[in-house]
Amino acid sequence: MLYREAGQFKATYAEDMAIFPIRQDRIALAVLLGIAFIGVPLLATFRIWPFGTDYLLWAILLPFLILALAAIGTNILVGYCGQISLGSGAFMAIGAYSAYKLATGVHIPLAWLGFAIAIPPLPVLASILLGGFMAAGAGILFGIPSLRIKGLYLAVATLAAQFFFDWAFLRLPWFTNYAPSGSVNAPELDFFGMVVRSPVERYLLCLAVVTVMAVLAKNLVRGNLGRQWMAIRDMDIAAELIGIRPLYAKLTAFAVSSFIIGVAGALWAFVYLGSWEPLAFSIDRSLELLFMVIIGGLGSIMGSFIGAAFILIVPIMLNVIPTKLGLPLSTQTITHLQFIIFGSLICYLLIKEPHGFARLISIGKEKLRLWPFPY
Amino acid sequence: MIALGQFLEVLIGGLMSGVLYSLVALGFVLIFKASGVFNYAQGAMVLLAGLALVRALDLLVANGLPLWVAVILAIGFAAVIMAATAWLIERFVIGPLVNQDGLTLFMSTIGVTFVIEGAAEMIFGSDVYPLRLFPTDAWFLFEGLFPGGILVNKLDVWGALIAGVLVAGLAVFFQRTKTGRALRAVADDHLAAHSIGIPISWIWFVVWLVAGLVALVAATVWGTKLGVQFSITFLALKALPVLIIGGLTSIPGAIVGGLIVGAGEKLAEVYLGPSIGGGIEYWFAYVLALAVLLLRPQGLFGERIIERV
Amino acid sequence: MRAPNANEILLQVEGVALAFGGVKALRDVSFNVKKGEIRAIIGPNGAGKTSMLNVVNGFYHPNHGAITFKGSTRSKMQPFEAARGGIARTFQNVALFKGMSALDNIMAGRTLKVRRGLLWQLLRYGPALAEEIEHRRKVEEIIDFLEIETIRKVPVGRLPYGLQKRVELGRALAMEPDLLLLDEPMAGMNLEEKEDMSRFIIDVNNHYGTTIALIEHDMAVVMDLSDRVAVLDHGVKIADGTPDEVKRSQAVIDAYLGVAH
Amino acid sequence: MASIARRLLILATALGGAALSAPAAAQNEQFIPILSYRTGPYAVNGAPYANGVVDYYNLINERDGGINGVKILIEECETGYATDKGVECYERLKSKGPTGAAFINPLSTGITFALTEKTAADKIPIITMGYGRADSKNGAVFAYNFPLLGTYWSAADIAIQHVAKELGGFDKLKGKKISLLYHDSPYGKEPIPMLQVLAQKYGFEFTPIPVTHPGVEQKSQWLAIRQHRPDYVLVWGWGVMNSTAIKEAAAVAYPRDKMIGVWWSGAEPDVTPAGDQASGYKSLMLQHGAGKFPAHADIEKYVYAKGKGSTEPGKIGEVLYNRGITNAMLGVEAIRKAQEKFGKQPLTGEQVRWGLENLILTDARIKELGFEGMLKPVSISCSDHEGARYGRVQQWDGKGWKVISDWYTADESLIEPLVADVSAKYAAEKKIKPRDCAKET
Repeated sequence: MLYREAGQFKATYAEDMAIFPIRQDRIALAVLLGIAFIGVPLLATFRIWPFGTDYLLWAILLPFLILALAAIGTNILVGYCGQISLGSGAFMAIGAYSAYKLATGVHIPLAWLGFAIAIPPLPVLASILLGGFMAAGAGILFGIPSLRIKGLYLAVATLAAQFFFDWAFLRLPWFTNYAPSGSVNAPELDFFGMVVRSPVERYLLCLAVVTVMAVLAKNLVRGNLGRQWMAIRDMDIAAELIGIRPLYAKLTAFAVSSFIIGVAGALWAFVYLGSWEPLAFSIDRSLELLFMVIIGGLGSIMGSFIGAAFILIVPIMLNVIPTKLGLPLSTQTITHLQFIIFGSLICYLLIKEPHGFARLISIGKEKLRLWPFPY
Repeated sequence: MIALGQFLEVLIGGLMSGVLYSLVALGFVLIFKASGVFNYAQGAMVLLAGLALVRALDLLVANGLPLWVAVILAIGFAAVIMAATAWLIERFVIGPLVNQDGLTLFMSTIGVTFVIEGAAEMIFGSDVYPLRLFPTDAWFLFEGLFPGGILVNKLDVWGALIAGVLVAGLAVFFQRTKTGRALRAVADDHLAAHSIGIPISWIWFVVWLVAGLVALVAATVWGTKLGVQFSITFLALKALPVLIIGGLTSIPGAIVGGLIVGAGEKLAEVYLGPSIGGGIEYWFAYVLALAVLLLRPQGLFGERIIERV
Repeated sequence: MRAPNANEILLQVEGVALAFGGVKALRDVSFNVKKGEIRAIIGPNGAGKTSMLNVVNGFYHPNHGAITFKGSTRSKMQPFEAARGGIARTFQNVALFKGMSALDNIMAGRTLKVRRGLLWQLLRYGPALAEEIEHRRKVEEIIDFLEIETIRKVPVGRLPYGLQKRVELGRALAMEPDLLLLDEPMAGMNLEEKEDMSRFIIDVNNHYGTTIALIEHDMAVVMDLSDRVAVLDHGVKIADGTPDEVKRSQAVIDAYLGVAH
Repeated sequence: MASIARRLLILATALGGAALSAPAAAQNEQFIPILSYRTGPYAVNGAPYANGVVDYYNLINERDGGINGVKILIEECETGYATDKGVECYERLKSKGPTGAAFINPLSTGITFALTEKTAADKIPIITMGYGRADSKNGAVFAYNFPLLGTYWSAADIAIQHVAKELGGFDKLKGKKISLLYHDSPYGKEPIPMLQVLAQKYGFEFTPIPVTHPGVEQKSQWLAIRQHRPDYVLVWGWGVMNSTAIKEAAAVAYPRDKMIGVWWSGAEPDVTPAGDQASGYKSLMLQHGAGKFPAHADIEKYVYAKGKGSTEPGKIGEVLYNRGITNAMLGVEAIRKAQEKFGKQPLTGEQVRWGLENLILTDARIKELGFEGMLKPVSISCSDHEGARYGRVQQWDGKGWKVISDWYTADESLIEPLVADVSAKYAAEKKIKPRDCAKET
């Protein structure tokens, strides 16, 4: 199939404004979604290669989907709005712990007022979404400094959120329902009577959530709000002079970004880990998400997926390949090599294409459009 | 009187450990000042320098060299390793990334961090290596005045002395030497450096080298405190609030920031911690940094950010 | 529309003074802009022209003086408030959003006209989509008007300077402003580009009836274009009137020739 | 959704989908995954342990040709002590080999928590010798968790018993101040409920003091200790936190012999960085201490002499190395026990679980295995997945560890109610119906 847009005329602005204006792209996307929604579950159910074991689903696809979602959230803030955040891990944690509290029932005794706030345990889906909203609230709060603090100073300031919430969920026993170890267990994943247990079911749940949220996020970034964010990112002074309020633009970016990251955090805790502690959302997670959006492409929803795949899978590959090849290396050496190669790879990519995989793909597409002619 | 003695003890201890953070923060400042790179790898560089130093030292001592000769040789060896690292980073990472935005450069230094951590542990080993260059016991001052006296750790005092010497040395370097002056020029304007006839790649190499040597100095103190081991890399995260409070471009700022962070977090931990659960010093330093930034977005000593249309 | 309505004053600047530290950028400057006219403010380098524009659209807050726009008086406000009031502007050194396409840059200029909020934009369905298409239609009109159809999807960072200036004008027009401030719209252009830009400015004034206040360094260009010209030198207004009057003013000739005061 | 998947599965079988699945390899190998951490902040302690584990499996293969002829196949996976990487490693290795993983041994309390539910679903036992969740002693609820030889609740009780002995009796505990300096993670928090119970019972004042991961900065904690002057400080640290605690204690002149570490805070890497300052420091022993026993002689003869050893010969017999071989031995013996019932062939995790639950090691058998002096008898059952709760105390004299106490046995009457309470909560939360241990054989 040739990659050409000749002959594909757009009669309306609506057509021109579609996510994938070129027919071949739409076909490719349909195939991909078909594989993801139908192909993978079928293969996994029948245990056909490469889904003979749960490994691919459990250890690759599930974390990939959830981290891709968190990367989309991070990308909205960092890539679209230009506000560097090292606190994504904390917002994942807020989503996770809020969802946990809501799903197990909230009880806040307000003794000095003479009453208590009591919320009965909520259904899982509601808890996860409300977890996102709690993260959005915290995002707005920690976004306020961004009106004054910029660039790398802001990045370090967001670490305040990271370390504060790390501490809060570790230290304040209320958040963990007074579990002696501080480790908490996700409630049963009951969705309107359907209980999600097996890896395939978990995968489908995450896939559905990620697909819906990716489409909604795409809608936002290609609409007016997205243009406001990018305007703030590219030149905040000029943005103000065309009537964009920095307060509104930045705080919506923080809110939307934190909401998505919060939902991702709740999924990570409930669907992937099942039992977790604050270390699951540490500064390392924040840095990992930042890598995903930079390697994938700042300001690209698709890039977030590619970045997530790269950052998640490459270290695993580097770890598995020497064993598969039967190289006589110790685990220790393999891990050290994995660090060295992964670090070098990141530097190499940043040098080769500072705008990430998304830019590589769009360049590739432009070339493909002209192929076989050089220009 | 007991309460006052205890307060002074915590305050002094905090100020001292703050200076130890400053040792790491100084490396950050040097690189940021000269090349606008926010160098996350500074913690890893301390690990590398420490490992090179302690492994060489152990080897030389085992071969029967007198301790002082071994120490000098080992420091020389570690300095060579840091020079090689600086050259490699300039040649293969920072050089090719010139003119990229701050975020890309920052992320590339995280890549560098992975490489250094992997390589350092692969070459020099991943065990814990004790280093004893300075005394680690304590003085008890004013025992007549306060029961039990005020505890001051000797290592902290050494650290403070070394930090003082280091800052003075850097000041001389920047004010009196040709390269130092060129570094200051390059900090203001990359083209200006070109015009005074010093290649930018050479200047950046020197900056990374100086930061590497600062890392080596930090490694002697921190290695004595903790033993040289992987956990030293976590110092990068303790140095960040110091850096932010002082301002990314100010050498005195790194010291003052260290004092504020050290005293603030220790006092908070000892006096505020018990009532809200303890372990608050990690985030307290960052909240302190955030508060300073809200008042002065460029840190206490940072250069003012001017916006133009 | 070329005939200004002599009676209706859109913008009145009254006794504005502005200082940065010890440097006095503006000293007691007063002038007005009438509805529908093309008003120029000229002066040699460092005369305080850009500072004047920055005061008008709220980026600088004057130390003294008042500004009356569309009948309401104030001494300071935020830039986005000025934008909401109907003041648009371009910049001396193009201030486009470099990472966005020409189309998106101009679409961003529609921000104040967007009615559907976050939730509707999230769904991008029904009324929200209809609104987006309506804005797109308006923007395409501007694109046609400025003759930049072929570059609409190109990231502006890749465009030549002359085209960037045009896109920037398009973004300002997309705001449908009452008052359009142009900061040296022809700076750094060759003769042909200057002629094009002059034509666009006059067309904008004619076609949309937009009141325009422009700053220029180069006197010659302005004289053919403007209805009235004010001249600033060292932060002081030294002349004001029709192009012909200004040209004859001795103070202006001295300022431009550099005669010592 | 569950029912849909099940229907699809039935459909698949009906269509003969089973034919598509790969035929089970007929190799005579028992696969055992090893989750280790040889890099990162905790490598210092993780590596010697992993070396012991690997060496013991190699010994079984080299000396005995496997367990009753079934060779042990191992694969290591680096977790870096990170929970998510631990989960990935588990998923990667759980179905390797002809019958899948025999059991899993994560060497991290955090990973143990994350895997507890997964291993139960996959029917793979999770052995957490001397760590893990203390409530999982209750095999009726935690069918697949085996916190062998001692939980942190046992450890806490033994530590207090030793303090009481040093003071001259339990009645002397009254009014004393005991602080717990702990790694702020599930690992460090586990002993707290038990210590609270003990504090109430014996009337001592208990103060928990958290140390933030990884524990390089403890100045404020120790200044607080200097001001508070507790009679004893219990140390629940891991990695760099242990040696830093000892150094800071020395700096504030807190007597090292009033510090008692848990058995994860009492190995060579914990004391050597502190040099002379560590002299006098005490720690619990998970039964064994440092030193060489007949099993070590075999390892040196059959593994190291053939050049297949995984560490420097000088490190054989270190505390964590010994813990590694003990852990591996218990796993091997569980498989041997299971082979009695299921045949001398590669076994599934479910079968090994039976072996673990019925494992009994007598003194005679321990001697036969070459572990005499390292270990007391072990007897695991459905209601007791811990199998033994003995401990001793050792002291560092500047050169080596010296055993300074007799054997203590943790007080079950105190621990049992807590176990019953917490595990019942877990069962309710996870909707697990506890097994009736009376009916298990």
